[in-house]
Amino acid sequence: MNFVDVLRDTIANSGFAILTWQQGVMMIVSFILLYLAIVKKFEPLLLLPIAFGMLLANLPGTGIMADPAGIMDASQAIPGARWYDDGVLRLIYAGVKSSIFPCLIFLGVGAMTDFGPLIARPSSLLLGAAAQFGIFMAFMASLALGIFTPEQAAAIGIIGGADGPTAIFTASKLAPELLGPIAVAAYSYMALIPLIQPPIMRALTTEKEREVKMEQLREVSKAEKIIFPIVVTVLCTLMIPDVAALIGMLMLGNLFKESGVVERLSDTAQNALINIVTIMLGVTVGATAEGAIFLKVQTLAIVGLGLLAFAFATAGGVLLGKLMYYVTKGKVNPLIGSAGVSAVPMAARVSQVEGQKANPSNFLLMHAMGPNVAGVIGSAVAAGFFLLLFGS
Amino acid sequence: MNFVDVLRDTIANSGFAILTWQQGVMMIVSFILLYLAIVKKFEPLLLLPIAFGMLLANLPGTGIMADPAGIMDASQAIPGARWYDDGVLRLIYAGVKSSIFPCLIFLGVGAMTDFGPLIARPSSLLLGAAAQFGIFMAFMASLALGIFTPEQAAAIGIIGGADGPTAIFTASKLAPELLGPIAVAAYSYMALIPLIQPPIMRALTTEKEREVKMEQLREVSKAEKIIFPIVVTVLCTLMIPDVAALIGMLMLGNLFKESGVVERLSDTAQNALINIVTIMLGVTVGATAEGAIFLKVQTLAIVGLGLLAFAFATAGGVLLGKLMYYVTKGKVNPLIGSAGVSAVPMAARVSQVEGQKANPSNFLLMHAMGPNVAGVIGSAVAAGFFLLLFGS
Amino acid sequence: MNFVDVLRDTIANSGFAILTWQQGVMMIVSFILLYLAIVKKFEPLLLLPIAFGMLLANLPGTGIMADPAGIMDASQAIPGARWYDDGVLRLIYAGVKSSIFPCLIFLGVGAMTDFGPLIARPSSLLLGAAAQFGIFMAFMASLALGIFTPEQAAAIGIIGGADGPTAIFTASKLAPELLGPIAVAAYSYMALIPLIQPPIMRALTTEKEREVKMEQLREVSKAEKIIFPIVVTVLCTLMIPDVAALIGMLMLGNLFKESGVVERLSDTAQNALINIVTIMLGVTVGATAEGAIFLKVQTLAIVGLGLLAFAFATAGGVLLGKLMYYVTKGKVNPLIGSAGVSAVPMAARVSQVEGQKANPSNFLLMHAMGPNVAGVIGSAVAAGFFLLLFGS
Amino acid sequence: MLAGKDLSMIDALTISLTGILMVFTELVLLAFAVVIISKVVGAFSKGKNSSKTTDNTTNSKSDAVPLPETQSRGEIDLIDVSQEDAAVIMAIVSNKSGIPLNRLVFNSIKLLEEE
Amino acid sequence: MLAGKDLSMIDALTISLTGILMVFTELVLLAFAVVIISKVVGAFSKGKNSSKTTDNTTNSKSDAVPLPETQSRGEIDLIDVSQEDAAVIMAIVSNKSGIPLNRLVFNSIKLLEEE
Amino acid sequence: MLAGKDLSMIDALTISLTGILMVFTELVLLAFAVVIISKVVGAFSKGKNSSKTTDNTTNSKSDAVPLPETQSRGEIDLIDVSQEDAAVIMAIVSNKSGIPLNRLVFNSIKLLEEE
Ligand code: NA
Ligand code: NA
Ligand code: NA
Repeated sequence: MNFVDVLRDTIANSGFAILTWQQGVMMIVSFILLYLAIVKKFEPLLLLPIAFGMLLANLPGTGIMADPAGIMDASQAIPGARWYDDGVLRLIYAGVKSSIFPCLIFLGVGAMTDFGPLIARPSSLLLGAAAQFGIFMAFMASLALGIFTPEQAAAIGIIGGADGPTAIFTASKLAPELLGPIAVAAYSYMALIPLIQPPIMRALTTEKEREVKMEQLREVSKAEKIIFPIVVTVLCTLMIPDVAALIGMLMLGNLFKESGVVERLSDTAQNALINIVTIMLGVTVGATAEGAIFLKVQTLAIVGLGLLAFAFATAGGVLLGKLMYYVTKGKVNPLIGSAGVSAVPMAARVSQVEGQKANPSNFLLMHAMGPNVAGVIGSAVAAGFFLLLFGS
Repeated sequence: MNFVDVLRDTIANSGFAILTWQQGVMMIVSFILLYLAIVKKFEPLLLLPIAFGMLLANLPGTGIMADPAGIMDASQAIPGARWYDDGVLRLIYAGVKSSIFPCLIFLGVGAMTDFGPLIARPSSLLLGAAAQFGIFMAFMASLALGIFTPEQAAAIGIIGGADGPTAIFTASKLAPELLGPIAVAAYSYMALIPLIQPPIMRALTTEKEREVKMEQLREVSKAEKIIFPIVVTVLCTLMIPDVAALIGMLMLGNLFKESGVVERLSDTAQNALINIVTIMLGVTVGATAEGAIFLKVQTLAIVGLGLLAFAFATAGGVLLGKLMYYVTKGKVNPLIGSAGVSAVPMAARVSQVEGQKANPSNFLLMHAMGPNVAGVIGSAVAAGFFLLLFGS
Repeated sequence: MNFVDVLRDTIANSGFAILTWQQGVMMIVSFILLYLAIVKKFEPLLLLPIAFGMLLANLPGTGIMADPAGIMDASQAIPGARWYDDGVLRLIYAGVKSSIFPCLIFLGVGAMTDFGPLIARPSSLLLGAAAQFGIFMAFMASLALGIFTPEQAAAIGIIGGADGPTAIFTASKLAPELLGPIAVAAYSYMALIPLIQPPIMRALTTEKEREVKMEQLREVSKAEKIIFPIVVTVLCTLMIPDVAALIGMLMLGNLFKESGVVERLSDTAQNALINIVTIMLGVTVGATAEGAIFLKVQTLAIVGLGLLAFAFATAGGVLLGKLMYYVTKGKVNPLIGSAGVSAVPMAARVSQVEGQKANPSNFLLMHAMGPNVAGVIGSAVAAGFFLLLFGS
Repeated sequence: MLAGKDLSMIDALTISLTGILMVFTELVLLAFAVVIISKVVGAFSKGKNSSKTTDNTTNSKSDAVPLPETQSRGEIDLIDVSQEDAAVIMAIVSNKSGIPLNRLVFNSIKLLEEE
Repeated sequence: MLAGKDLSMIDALTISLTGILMVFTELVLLAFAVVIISKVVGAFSKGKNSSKTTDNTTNSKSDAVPLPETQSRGEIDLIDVSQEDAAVIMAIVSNKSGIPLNRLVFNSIKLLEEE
Repeated sequence: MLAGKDLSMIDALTISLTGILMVFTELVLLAFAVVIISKVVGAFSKGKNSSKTTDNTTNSKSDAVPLPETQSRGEIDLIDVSQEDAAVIMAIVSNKSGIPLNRLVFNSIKLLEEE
């Protein structure tokens, strides 16, 4: 062994020597996502960790997502490898694989969500249901393309639910091989809600409809707010058992908040816990997007299908809103329907902005929050339905 | 496949179709516990998560506590199942099964506990010992009933220790099948301390004894407070090695607090960390209470035995307090003895309230805190003794 | 069975009966470390948990670090043992074994680190490189002693990197059997920096050199600070792929901080998350130092080699600083070179203090912060180089 | 149920129709449940004087539209403090004190400069 | 030691007696240890002027009974603030500043209302 | 690469030389990268008026040496408050409000004593 040998071996094992073009492209994709997250502030809380995880996973030779022990994927197993030989990010990814991370994020989301506007106007739930239309449109379109299995099509459809944890929960169970593109598409389009929705909303409504000022919501009592999460858990789970983990954690978080007796748990659920999980989920979900897997025509298709899902979801919500406008003889502003896609709270803000454009004294935010949070429940139900049909 | 088929299959797989009566009863039990936690504020920090976990586990068909991979219970294993096929709550339950969660809760409890009053009056430790009498009474009564194994009887006895983590730690090692009822009984009776103790305290003491004003506690130096947790760890563990994890973590937390040099660790141990663990432990412990397991005559027996344990623990403490009253010629108020059951800090508050009823100028709180925290050590020692005898 | 039998068996199983002299010595060592941590305030955040873990692991008969399931060490496996039969600390130790804990600590460190001074004066990086000289000196000295394998020598060398997580990361991969002494040595010497460095710094510099006032650092723009961690991740990982996890997490944390768009993640990374991990890492790393393993001549050698590593690292930095003093014709104060060992921020403070001794109007702190943080990168690169050579 | 099977486009349509039906059924069910809850709670609380069980009763009279909990009331003078910094400070005070923002009044927030 | 064995009631009694004996032995041992610690620490600190090593020395003279660290001193005017809110605010200030509550004085806590 | 192999002292020296060379190469590379980043960012920001992209521009004129973000400005009267407590309070205010310490002025921090 001499100096030159060691040096040569070191260089031969360096990343420069083994970088593939796919990895190079994915690094560029990760830079673009970092740009969108940091400079354009597109859902940075998730897009930044996802993009960085993507960068790490596509730097060659790191083994940071390797699975020689076959913990997640038995086909990668190398004889003699122990669990601790797996890459750090692969091990942390266990929290995604087991659905623990999406559930804990929903726990925090529940502790941050106010279902008051929904309880004050229960018809909000209908708008939250109509906006799930996009999920099934995208499901059918995915199947029609002929390049996805039914399981994959279902996972792609859930992008239209506009809820990150629900999309990741479903994809990790039905199509783990597509988790990267699905998660990236879901969060990207959620960030793009203010660009995607307004044209559709305006195309489907008249000026007069958009000008409607809605009547003040009634006050909701504390007792109603406490009973609500319990009833939702029972009813949703009885009907679609596969949704228990997601809806259950969402509602437990909400019960923490509304009960008022466990403030320290509520506080931790919506701060330390959700932040820790967000970091770990984001980085490892991003790290699933390895070049060789990501750079396929399928990914491009998912990007297109995701947009289609969001568009039809918006349309579904607005159209039912329009129907309610007629049924109530003009008391409902159809613009609140688009908030039913969830993407809390961006979609509700879009309703507010569009309403104010039509009528500067219009204040739709609170009215749109009802369909907005109903959409979270709606897409969880749709996800549970797919899991019931296609789950193993 | 047609519309009717899919619909029929979906309904056939829904929870409505497969709900058992046991599950229905358990859901009602969970509602009652939620009511007690939220409206009556009975130990809500643990009772609310426990009750919600119980609800989730008894909604049919969710698989949220399923263990097809046999991670916790080899007899449930299904060939070909991977670890990530287990239910979300079952996986999180690993933290209970491994005793990591109870230990981390004790870390936080230690960081919140002030052993100053105990150090100022070391005889408090005797009262903390006497109040463990209930543990052994309940152990013998459990065996006498003839429906429990010695291991189960020991786990039931520890309910009388009035410390949730100690009870869960012991039950998960000696009688995991009874963990649900034991945890629920332990936390419920801790919440009921203000109802259980006063009649016993009054029955066993005279008005004159209850009127005793105790002399001011001396100041305790920082050095004593720092050395104390180290000495307790060494002495307890040398004598009963099985108690190392519990006592060790409790004392490490206390050392964080008293050393004054690791404030950020102390702060995290008693906030973010204990809250995160409390949520996970509470929900999954509650989820072990599945109807088919819970609704047995054994559970009813545990409820009765737990009450017996608390009653005899209280009596044991008060009676030794009475003895100390005579030995010290009236310097010790026997009411502080009942605080030796632990249930920190409720039992000490009960002593305070009862003392003030007898003599409005009486201020027993600080004096009762000594036996109160001594009781935590006392029941951990008793638990260690049982683990030594019956542990595998 | 009678009373005497039970009592005799209990005593026979107590720790008093089975305490070995090695355990006794280690308990005394742990008391000394606790004294240094609490009274002398030597890196208490890690030394206190490490010392307490050492105490717990050396109390006899506790099984708190036992591994009957063979999770970490197949040679300890006992037939029929399940994963949950392992000791609590052994299970938590999985976070060290898998490198997850050191990586998460680096995430928090990154979120607390300001690379501004380094960006303002890129030549700082040279000083951060020169101070890694100690690593290689200690590596060679370790081999020369003839009692260490090359893997062990490399792990010992990294003590000279003066970064706890890097040392633990490397040792857990190359020489897990030496993790205890290496971690203790690394943290102890980091705490002793104010005693180790000044004599070497003064011996290698002249009064005139130490009096040099350096010119004000330019302001660094936000864009530079955001791009920096991304570029470091890419360049370091491409060159030395094995360093991806460490450098990647460090830089992700820094990106959280500098991007300004994910403040809640940055806050959690540098508070709740790093504190939780510090507790668990500290206690379990300390617990690896069991008497029978720790009390060998090797440990004594490691203590000596660690000191040698720190001394040569300091000298390397100062000597390159001296060279820069000549090259720049007196614009660089060589005292900032010693800060290149990292041990952030103590080493930079030592530069400040020594500079002010020579010239009371001297303010070197900011100038020393550049080499100081560069040293973190430098030792991670050196660790990656060793992992590339000796990693399995 | 259908794991691993192939689906025709008719099947896909069937599934989609069933799916959207399920979603609507579930959410309509929830809507009815909410109505029932509200009725029951209302009946109960009327029994024991309704003002006890409602949130924010203090401001229900004075304001036409109750402010959302996340909005503070009144005007505020910002002296050398950006809107964002002020919002942060207000949110902290609200969050830490547990008093909803709509019940707090900030008169002024001032960044101290060198005298 | 006895895992899986059957026990008679005599055995149970034997075990219980041993158990309570162990608990008492252990806690009496600790009591002695505490006494020894206190003596040793007292002897040491007397050597270097005892006032250095004790907590809260400032208020040891003035108060008959030293306040527990979790109790604040003095009276406080609560203006439109509930006892609970006030307690929260005081606890925050104490917790965040690291000054025990018994060394802090709050003169008044006032909820600002609209002018 | 060399896992499990024996090494001579010559090997050790070779490895050490390669190692220190690698460390220097890597860090020199980074130094160049930093220079390039700075140039590029500088060129960009000159285009759109450099004042936008720099931190702390407000105090860049008035101060000879810009204060580090972790240092506050001005004098402060500490009344019955230790230096440490004051530092904690200042750090909290800075941390919580997101305003760097060097932009905040504390006039006085006073520990309230009993009236
Ligand atoms: Na949705
Ligand atoms: Na107890
Ligand atoms: Na270093």
